[in-house]
Amino acid sequence: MTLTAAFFAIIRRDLLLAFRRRAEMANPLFFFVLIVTLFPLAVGAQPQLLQTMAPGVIWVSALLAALLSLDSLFRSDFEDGSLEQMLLSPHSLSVLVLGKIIAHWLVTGLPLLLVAPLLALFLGLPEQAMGTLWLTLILATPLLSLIGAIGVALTVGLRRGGMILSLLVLPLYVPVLIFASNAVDRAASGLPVGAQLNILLAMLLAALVLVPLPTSAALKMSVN
Amino acid sequence: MKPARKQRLILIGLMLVGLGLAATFALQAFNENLMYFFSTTDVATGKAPKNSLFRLGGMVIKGSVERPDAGLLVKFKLSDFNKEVPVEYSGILPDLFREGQGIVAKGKLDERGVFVAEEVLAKHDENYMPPEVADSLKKSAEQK
Amino acid sequence: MENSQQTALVVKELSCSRDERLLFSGLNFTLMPGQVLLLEGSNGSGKTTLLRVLCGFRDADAGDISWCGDQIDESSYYADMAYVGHADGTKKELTVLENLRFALALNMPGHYSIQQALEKVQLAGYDDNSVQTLSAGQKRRLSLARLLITHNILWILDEPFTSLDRQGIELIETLMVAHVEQGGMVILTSHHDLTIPHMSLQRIHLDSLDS
Amino acid sequence: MSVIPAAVSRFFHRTASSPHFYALADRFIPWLTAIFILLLAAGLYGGLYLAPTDYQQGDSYRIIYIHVPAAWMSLFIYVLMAIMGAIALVWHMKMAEVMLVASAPIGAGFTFIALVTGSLWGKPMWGTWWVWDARLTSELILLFLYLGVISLYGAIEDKRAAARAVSILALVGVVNIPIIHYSVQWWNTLHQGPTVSKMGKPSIHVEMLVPLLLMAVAFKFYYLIAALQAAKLELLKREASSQWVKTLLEKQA
Amino acid sequence: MSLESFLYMGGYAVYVWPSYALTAVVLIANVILPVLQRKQLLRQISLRQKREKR
Repeated sequence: MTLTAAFFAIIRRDLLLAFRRRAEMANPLFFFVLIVTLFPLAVGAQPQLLQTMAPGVIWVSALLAALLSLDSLFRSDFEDGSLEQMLLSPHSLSVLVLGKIIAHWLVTGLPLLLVAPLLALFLGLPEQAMGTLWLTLILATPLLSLIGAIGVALTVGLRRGGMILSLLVLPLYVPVLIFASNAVDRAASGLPVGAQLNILLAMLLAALVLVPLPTSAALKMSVN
Repeated sequence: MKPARKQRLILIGLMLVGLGLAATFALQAFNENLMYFFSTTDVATGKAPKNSLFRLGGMVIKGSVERPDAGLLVKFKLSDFNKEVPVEYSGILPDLFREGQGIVAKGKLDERGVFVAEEVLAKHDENYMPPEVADSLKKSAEQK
Repeated sequence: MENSQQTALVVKELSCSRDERLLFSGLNFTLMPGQVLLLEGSNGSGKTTLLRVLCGFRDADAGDISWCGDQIDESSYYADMAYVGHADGTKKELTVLENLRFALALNMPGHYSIQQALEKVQLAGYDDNSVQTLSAGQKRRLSLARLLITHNILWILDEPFTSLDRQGIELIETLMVAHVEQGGMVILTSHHDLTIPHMSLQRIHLDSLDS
Repeated sequence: MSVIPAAVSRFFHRTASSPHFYALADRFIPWLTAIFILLLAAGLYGGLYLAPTDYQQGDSYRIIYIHVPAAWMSLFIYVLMAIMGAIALVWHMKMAEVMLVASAPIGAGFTFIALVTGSLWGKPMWGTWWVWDARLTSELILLFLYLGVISLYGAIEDKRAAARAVSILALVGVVNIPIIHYSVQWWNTLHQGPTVSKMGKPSIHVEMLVPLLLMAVAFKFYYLIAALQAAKLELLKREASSQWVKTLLEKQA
Repeated sequence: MSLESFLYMGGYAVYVWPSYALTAVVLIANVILPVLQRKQLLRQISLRQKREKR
């Protein structure tokens, strides 16, 4: 079979798996909703305050939800030996890994796109910022899956990799957080956001190209 | 072997295209204003947002600092050598806050067009010299 | 060298240690088409480690492994080999058919169609059963079906007989014989002795290797 | 995969062998220590005693003599770690792995120093212990990157695999450092612009500059000493049961 | 300059001296700890070797 066939087969299989394990897959989404709702409870329900905090709250929650969902990216493949079979495939591991990351985003990132604007509305984010929120989610949630993949690949062989995973991945998420929440913030104040979106797009393209390389190297190390 | 090599070339080509596009977008972004920071000219010409927090940077105009009462309230004017903006702040000012010194203030514009600062941060410059040298520099500047 | 183009797995002066303990050193062997290599040794003697080195999962401390005269990374090795390890490499939420189709997508098609392979491993009719409903022996046979549907010359099998009854063991031996007769090669570890007398069988006993 | 033929890399493996490296480190450390102490003494004397008071910041600026060299070192060591990571990944050189692992705590130490001294300097000068400014934030994240390297190495039991993991992480981190830096940059920076690296003449009085440079060089030597010490420990840990350690112990006994 | 005024650091002593002290602590720790650990490790290894010889 050709490389493209293998690439799409991986995406199809992971989507099918996610569908069969849908209860498990929904957890990060619930987690996301839960964190966002915790903020008004913790800082008080002053509309003014919530409105200023909304972009940051939504993006921090998205980050944490992504972090929670990362573990499912390679864990089951690692445990049932599918990862070994992927390594033995004559096709380029990087491309197969990219397929897995894309499937992961479709399952965990895409739902955020639907839920986040709703929550933003609850937090009182001005409507003029909704479009930007959407755009940042489209551009930046794949980045979360991509960058996270490196961290998971490095820690998947560890019994208690969860803590280390967050230590590895969260610092690398910082630029995504800054540009994405800042873009939403500026949009809420009616300022232009072109620069932020351009940078997010640049980071996304660069990550799509570069991330599979260290990820597959790290997976090879983890299978060892 | 041949098709594998061709495939590898295609992949490398795609990677280069991706990186090239990424660089283009990044360059594009640097041409636009990224700063979450406004100059006094921006404020005076109405480019700065009303009713939301932002940072305002500028030089404290000499002789503009006044303390209207015995309290902590300080009024001064900031300038970027073009337009001036009045600033109000109540709190303890940092050591480096002096007239003629660059500062950054964080706060909001009120209806009067006065920038009400919540935080004032003094910025020191990158010059290090003994006081005598600074004096002589100043003198030579004045002579010119 | 004329010899270099010949299909063969050549291992030279391979050595490997684990947790500062030398597992084997100076290991040499050559495997030609039609041959079976049986690795023997007590638990912890490095059988699995050797198989993992042969699969490229692990780097050896020293030594060379070549396939058809080239280093394994630079040859068609990964297109020509297949591995069945302790972990099945199948997804328990997916059906038998879905698992096999995925395995096929990752590799090149082999001698048999999925249906033929399922018949050979006596899983015909289980196409739409999800793997978690299968018994341990059936799962094992399913992972062996993967060997039949994909293109490969060299089989690397880690304890293929575990959780199989006598019938299952006979089945695997038949499959191995058929594979070897078609010019294939097999490397396996096993606690059982093989009952395939007329085959060219090499044995390596790992306990006696470490010097 | 690798550009260098296997024979060449094997040659490197042997020449850069553990006992060689260990003996070499032993021979160099006394000299390095002597140079370090000389440079340090000169730098401290020049910086704390000879250098004049700053016209604007008074004596508080004397923190510069540790703050700035430490901040330089924190970046320098990370870049060095990434380079060693690349060498370790491509040529499987053990010494690069060992030096990479040995460097991480030292780099983390310098990052910590830069952060805390910066905070102690910021309080009197800026009026605040901490601001979320570009340099400070990226330095803090750099500290997390160092901690990530250290804890990842500690978590993987097979030290060969651990070294490889850490090499990958160091490389990924070094790509991210400029991105992180620029991402926090445009929250207007309170931190001063670079003083010394400005093209042309530095905007710092020469009597103040010389001790600063002396301290910077002294810290480089310190890094060499500390890294070699840590590398020796790492080598022993890895190869505790090898022959050369046995002979080493016999020699010492 | 007297020692007292040197230690006084123009009023910034509370900021300057702790900076230097902390730096000293961190730098010394980063050299001393590996050395101590190495000594201990060497002792352990030699003990183990003696055990194995018996």
